[in-house]
Amino acid sequence: MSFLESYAYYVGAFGLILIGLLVILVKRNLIKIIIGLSILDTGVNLFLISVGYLASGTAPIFSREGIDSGSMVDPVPQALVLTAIVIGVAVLALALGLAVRLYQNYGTLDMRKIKELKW
Amino acid sequence: MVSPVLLIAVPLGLAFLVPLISLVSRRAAMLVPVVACLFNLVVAITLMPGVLDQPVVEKIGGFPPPFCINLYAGPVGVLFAALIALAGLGIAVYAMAYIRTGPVDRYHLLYLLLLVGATGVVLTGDVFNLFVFFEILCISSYALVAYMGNKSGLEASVKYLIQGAVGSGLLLMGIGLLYGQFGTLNMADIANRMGSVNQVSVFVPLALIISGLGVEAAIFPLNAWLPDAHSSAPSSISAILSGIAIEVGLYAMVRMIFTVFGATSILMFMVFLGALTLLLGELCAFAQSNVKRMLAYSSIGQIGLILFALAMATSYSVAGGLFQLLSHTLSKALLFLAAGYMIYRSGSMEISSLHGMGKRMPLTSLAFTIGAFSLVGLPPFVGFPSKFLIVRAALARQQSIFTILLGFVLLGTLIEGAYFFRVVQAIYFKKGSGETGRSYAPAVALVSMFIFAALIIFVGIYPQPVADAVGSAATELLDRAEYVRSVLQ
Amino acid sequence: MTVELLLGVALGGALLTYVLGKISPGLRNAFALLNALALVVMISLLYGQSFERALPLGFLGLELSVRMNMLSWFFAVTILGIGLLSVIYSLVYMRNKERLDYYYATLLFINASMLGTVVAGDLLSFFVFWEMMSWSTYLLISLRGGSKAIFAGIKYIVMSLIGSLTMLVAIVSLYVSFDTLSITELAGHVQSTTMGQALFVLVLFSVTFVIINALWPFHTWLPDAHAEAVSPFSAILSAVLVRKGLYGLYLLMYAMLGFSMLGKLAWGALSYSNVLAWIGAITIVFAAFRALMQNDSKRILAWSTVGQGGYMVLGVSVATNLGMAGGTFHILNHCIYIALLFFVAGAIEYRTGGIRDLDSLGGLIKRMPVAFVGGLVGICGLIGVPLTNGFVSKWLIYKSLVLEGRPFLAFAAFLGTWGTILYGYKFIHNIFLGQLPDRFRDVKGIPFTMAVPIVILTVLIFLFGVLPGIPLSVVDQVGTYLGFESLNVSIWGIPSETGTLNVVNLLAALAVAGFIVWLVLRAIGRSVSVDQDDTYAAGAAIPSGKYHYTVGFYSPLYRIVGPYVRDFVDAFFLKIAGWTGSVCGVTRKIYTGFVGNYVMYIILFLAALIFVQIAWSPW
Amino acid sequence: MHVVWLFLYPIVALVVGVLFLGLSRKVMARMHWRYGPPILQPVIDIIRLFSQRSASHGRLFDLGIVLSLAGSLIIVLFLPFGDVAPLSGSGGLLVILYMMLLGPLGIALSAGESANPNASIGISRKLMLAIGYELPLLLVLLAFMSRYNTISIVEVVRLQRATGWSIASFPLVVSGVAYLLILPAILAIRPFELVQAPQEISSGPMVEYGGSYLALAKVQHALSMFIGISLSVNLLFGGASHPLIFLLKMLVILMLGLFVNAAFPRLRIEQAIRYLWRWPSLIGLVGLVLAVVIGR
Amino acid sequence: MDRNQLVKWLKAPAKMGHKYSLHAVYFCTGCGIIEVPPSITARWDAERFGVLPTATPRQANLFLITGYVSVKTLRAIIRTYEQMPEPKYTVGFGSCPINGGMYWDSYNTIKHLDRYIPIDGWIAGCMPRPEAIFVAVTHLWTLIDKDMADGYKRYRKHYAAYRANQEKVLRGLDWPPLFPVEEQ
Repeated sequence: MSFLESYAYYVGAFGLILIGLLVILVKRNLIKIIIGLSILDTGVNLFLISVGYLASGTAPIFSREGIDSGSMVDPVPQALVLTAIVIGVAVLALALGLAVRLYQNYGTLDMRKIKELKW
Repeated sequence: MVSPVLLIAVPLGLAFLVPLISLVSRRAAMLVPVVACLFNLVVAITLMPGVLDQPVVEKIGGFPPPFCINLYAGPVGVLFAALIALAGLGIAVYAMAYIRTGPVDRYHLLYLLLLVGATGVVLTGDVFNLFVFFEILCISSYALVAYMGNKSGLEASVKYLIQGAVGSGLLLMGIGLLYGQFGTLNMADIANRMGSVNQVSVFVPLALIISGLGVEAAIFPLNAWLPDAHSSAPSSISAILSGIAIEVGLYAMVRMIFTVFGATSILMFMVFLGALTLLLGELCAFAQSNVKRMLAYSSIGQIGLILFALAMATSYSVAGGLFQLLSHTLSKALLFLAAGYMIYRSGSMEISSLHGMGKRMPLTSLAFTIGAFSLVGLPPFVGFPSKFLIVRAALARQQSIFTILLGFVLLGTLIEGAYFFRVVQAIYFKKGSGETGRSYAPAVALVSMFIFAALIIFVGIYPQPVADAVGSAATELLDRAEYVRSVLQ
Repeated sequence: MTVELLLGVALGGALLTYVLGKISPGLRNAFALLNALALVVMISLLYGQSFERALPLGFLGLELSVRMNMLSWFFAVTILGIGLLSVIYSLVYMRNKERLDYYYATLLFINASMLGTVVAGDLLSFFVFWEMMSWSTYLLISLRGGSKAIFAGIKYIVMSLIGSLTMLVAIVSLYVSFDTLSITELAGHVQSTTMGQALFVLVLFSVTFVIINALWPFHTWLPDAHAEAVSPFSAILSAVLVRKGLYGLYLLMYAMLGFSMLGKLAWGALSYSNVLAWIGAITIVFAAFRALMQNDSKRILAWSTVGQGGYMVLGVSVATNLGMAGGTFHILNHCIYIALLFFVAGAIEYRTGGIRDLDSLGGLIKRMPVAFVGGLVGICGLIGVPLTNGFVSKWLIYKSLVLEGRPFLAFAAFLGTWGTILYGYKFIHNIFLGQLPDRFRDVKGIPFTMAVPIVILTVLIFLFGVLPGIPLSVVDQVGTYLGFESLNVSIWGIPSETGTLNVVNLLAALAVAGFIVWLVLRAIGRSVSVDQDDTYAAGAAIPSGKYHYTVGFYSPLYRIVGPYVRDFVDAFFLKIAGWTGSVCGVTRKIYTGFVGNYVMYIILFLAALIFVQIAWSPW
Repeated sequence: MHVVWLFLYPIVALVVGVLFLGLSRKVMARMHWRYGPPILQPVIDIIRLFSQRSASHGRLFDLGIVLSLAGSLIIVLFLPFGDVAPLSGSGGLLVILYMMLLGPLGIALSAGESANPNASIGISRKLMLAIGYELPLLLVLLAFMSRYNTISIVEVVRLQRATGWSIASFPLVVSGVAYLLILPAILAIRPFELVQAPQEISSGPMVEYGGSYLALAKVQHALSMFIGISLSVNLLFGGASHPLIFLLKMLVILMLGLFVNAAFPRLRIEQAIRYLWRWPSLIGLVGLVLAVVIGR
Repeated sequence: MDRNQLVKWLKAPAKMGHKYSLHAVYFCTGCGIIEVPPSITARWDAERFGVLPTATPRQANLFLITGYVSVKTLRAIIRTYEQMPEPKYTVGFGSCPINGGMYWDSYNTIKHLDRYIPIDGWIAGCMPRPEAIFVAVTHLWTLIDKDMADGYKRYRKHYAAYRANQEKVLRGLDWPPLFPVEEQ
């Protein structure tokens, strides 16, 4: 098994996380920052999934004889990810809602200009 | 025997009842958080004597612990639950009068959710469960910060949200890594297996989790959201954020370090971090002219002090840290509540607008003064015994590095004293401009402030019961083996 | 009669006064007076008793206790006595002022907490009462309002907070080492401690006590605080509160550490008591010259309080029975005359509409004779003119310094006295003598209740000055309690081979001589009374009340010493405070307001955490 | 005998003081190449003053001068005059030092009530001059006290009989020189006659004194002169075993003072303080250090 | 020089004192004052007569007005005279105080000083030599002996008239009357 094969998911996950962080760090537009958050979330979720993922693993159901528990895909991370997605969506929704209100108040979404609270 | 599940389940249920009740009567909806908190307080207090002897491990779904999500109601958990209920009760009473505009029913809903999240965090014995409750806490607080819908509230909320979301991403990643290594999410189980793996590989999740929780706990470089959020939120929310939310974050962090990871090598770093947080918080607070922002920075300083004490990891110091946490909750809540009505009357958050408040709002000013004195650590208020314990713990280490750090910590206290005394003087002795008529805060708000003030003085004079409770809580936090044993027995 | 009851009455009385004030001001005044009086009666019944008793209430597993002995009694009686007089004085002085309920309650509360510090039997309750005293004092200093008073308050509380924090560290370190805080038990344990720890504790404690006693490098809070507080409270501050620092030193140096330990703390000439003595000496001289430069009646008195503290410390640090008696007696004397002087300054302020500037007062002797006599006698006591109480205590201090072979310290003390003469006379002259400005033509004499404390204290100054044996016998018992050998005291003074003092002889001689001279003046000389303004000024009639010539009374001296006696310590502290402020201003700039920076902090923290962990202790 | 001296001694001091005044006027006149008044001229002045009808500015005006004179009268009792020292058992040098306050204090209070600007200036000068010469004087006295290890002046005199005059013994000679340098300031004669300074501030504190008040003030002045000289004789020149010898020694010192008085013009107050705080203080300090170091 | 007449002294010591202890205030108004310094210094030495300059009228009993008196200085002269303790003696020096002298027609000079304060003796001349002062002093002794130097008594007796004269020329005085002035 090559490196890429066994770590492809991890590389992807960390790639997404880093992209997300980069977007949050360098972008000024609130919407883009929120997109960055979303990418970060996705990366984390992908990471969680890949923790429990087994290439060519079976579903974690003893549906027939002879299925070894070692070859099953771990179901717990999937449950976790479901929860995490829900939470992520909630945050996203709240963030977008706030973004709309912020735009109404400030007339801009540039976070460099929204600096009334500082020091 | 009451079950600790009730502490979470009942408020959660009541939370979703709030919109329904408010259809019937808006006044009744206001009472829901009060009822929930009262209930929680009663439950926590009835649980208290029992858990001091033997922690209650509540197994959800009947599985034995490693396989189920369990609640662990030890002295720490119940103490925190009681504290959350108590602070929640006081602030809920206050909010009945204070929150008059906006979607009131949703305020109470979110407020209850926040409390549920906090209670869940302190009671749970499962790492992912902790994350979930943590998110409940965070999301409801994002929303509550923006409750007023004004410019600064929205801005603070967005910033809080972005940082919080990054933090929870890191936390979730840390949890994922933990799961990847141990294949379990149960804290006790992880703790049990901690010795069996390479310590370096454990360190990465530890760092991620500390950073993730540190955002909510507001330790030094991660706390940029706090002054914004605390100063822009409605005062009742500032009080609960300052009094509960960051403390809960700190609890989660300490629980992770002490119980789950047993990471003693990082403690020294945390001690320094605590002292640094304290000093920076106080320095920033000193330069503020906005009273709520000053209080917010002071919260950072207090968190630093608590972290300093907890990270020293002796039974005295942890007890002192927990005591300080309690005293900070009471004092800071009182300060925010008092400041809330003063700001409401004067229409400005500037300290200069509080001049002459001592005559205009005597009782509220008195409450503010008591809170300030307690926070500085003057006897006979509650801040004194906690500070006494911390100083004692630091000196009991008998190492010069701790004595020097203690010197810095006390320097922080001195700065804190300087700015609080300045505000107290402004309230009482500076001549206010404009109206001088005497006015009082609404009766319920005064009642809530009175509760806090009375507690501050009572515990300050007679700290023994609280000292006993925090003493056994400290034992629980420090004794990993006992924790593992009582969960996995 | 128990100490618990005493404390209870004191604390409860303070709270009850506030409550009664909401009902009726008259009731409140009567109750405050009654309470103060009751306390004085109770403390006088406790004379000579000695016991120690645990309080029913513990604190964090520590036993709290109260005790009564000669040392406590001595300080308690000064506190309660001055407290009573101050309340009497306040009745009229504070009339028509705002927030009287608050004023009386806080005043009584301060007295109660001061009482608590002196009867505390363990260091924890000592500390608790000490802190209560600190913050309640802070609450009263700024009562007058106005930027100066507020600045004074903040200056006081910050310095006092420094003191209490260092004391907390010292107390806790004792607790950690010996697991008890009872003073008597600690006294036994401390003997076995190492020199390093003893010094650590001693220095930390001393910082506190030096701050509250306002000795030289930490005196800066006092002039502001005393000058800006209302006069009856200034009297309390100056007369008794400041001297809690000395009580602490007594407790620490003699009751706890004892002589054997103190004797060990020395490296050649640099011993603890030597350093303390030199601090006292510097304080005396510095304060005397600073007081000389002042032009505000209460500020002069405040600086003199600083200076007199130096005398007491000199006496205490000499550590002979003579010096100790001098220091202790000086505490009592100082408390009497400085309270008197603050009352007088307050009376002037009251009648002239708040004027404290010495350049605009003058000639009030005919208008306010009682105040004049009080002020004159008080100043004489302050200077230490023979036949006033201050003379006897200063004599004891000088004598012990000379005989112990400390002539340089004695020199500082003497020089301070001469400074005192200069500013004391200025105080008298610029207020009471000289020309009466026109606007004070109709000034009335001081009201009865304000005159009562003034008269009582005036009489006391004379009484203790002529019959020093009365107070000295008490002082001697204090010394014996602290382990000094008893002093040979007689009612008229101190007999000894190296120089006797007999004050009664002095009085008799002065009285006879004075009588004869007076007779001569009356019998032979004929005199007519002329108006005060009928003076010779090169034949010109001085327009009365139009101008004032006491301005710059000592200006030639100012020109010489002025450049050297600036309060550079104060300037230094203020600079530090300003510097802290700018550091704060810079520090908070890290919260830039841009959310991207904040996220970067999080990531940097994560990186730093990993880096530190790897560099800190690699697994 | 003791009781007799108690009353006689002040009178002797008074007579001697007044005679010294007269003598000094006469001697000064001779030095000025004048004929000069009779030696008893001060007595005539005092008689004249008592017979005049004086103006009083108030009760303190009277009391102050009484206090001043009475104070000066009883200091005399503390100073050994030959073997006579009636009250020296009741207090030593410290008491004398403090009692020397009463004279100026009384005058200052009394003059202060008169509301005369010149009086105020004179008093302020007097006090400033006092702090000027007290600084070296204290150094000198402390050197004596630590050398002889006593604060009793009788003891000092007694010890000098055993060891010789202080001015002739080694460490104390330095202090003695310092003392002689400030003696004119203590006696308030030129160049330190700036308190009264008749040509400038109309005789300063005395400006409002007339008649009997001035008479008493003159007597007080004579007494303070006596005290200053007597103190120096006791401290520096070994006192005396007989009053007559004592008087002789005093006369010598007086003459020394008069020479200085006649030869020098008056200093300004700042010059006076600068002088007093510079050389005499420096020498006094050296003397004190020597006394402490060698005395041990 | 009858200084040694002890019997006389013992009889009236006060008179002796007044005679031989004449402490003088010199009122230096005009050119006459130039003669005073020689008289009190080594050349003539007034002190041997017991005459001593003083700085303040309170200490003095001899008032010497040396020179012309302008209206402005009259005010100071009256003030000074009234502040001298009794008994007190006044001597006018030179012709100006007597009758105005060379300023006889000046609008601003007092011609007859004795209309405003009582004068016990005059020294005539323009100007008199210092010896004249001593002549005046010895003459004054005689007058004192005979109780004829009674200017201060006259002043008291006729105070109302003096005060009226003073007020007339000075247009009001800014100090209260020395003696009670009854309505005449």
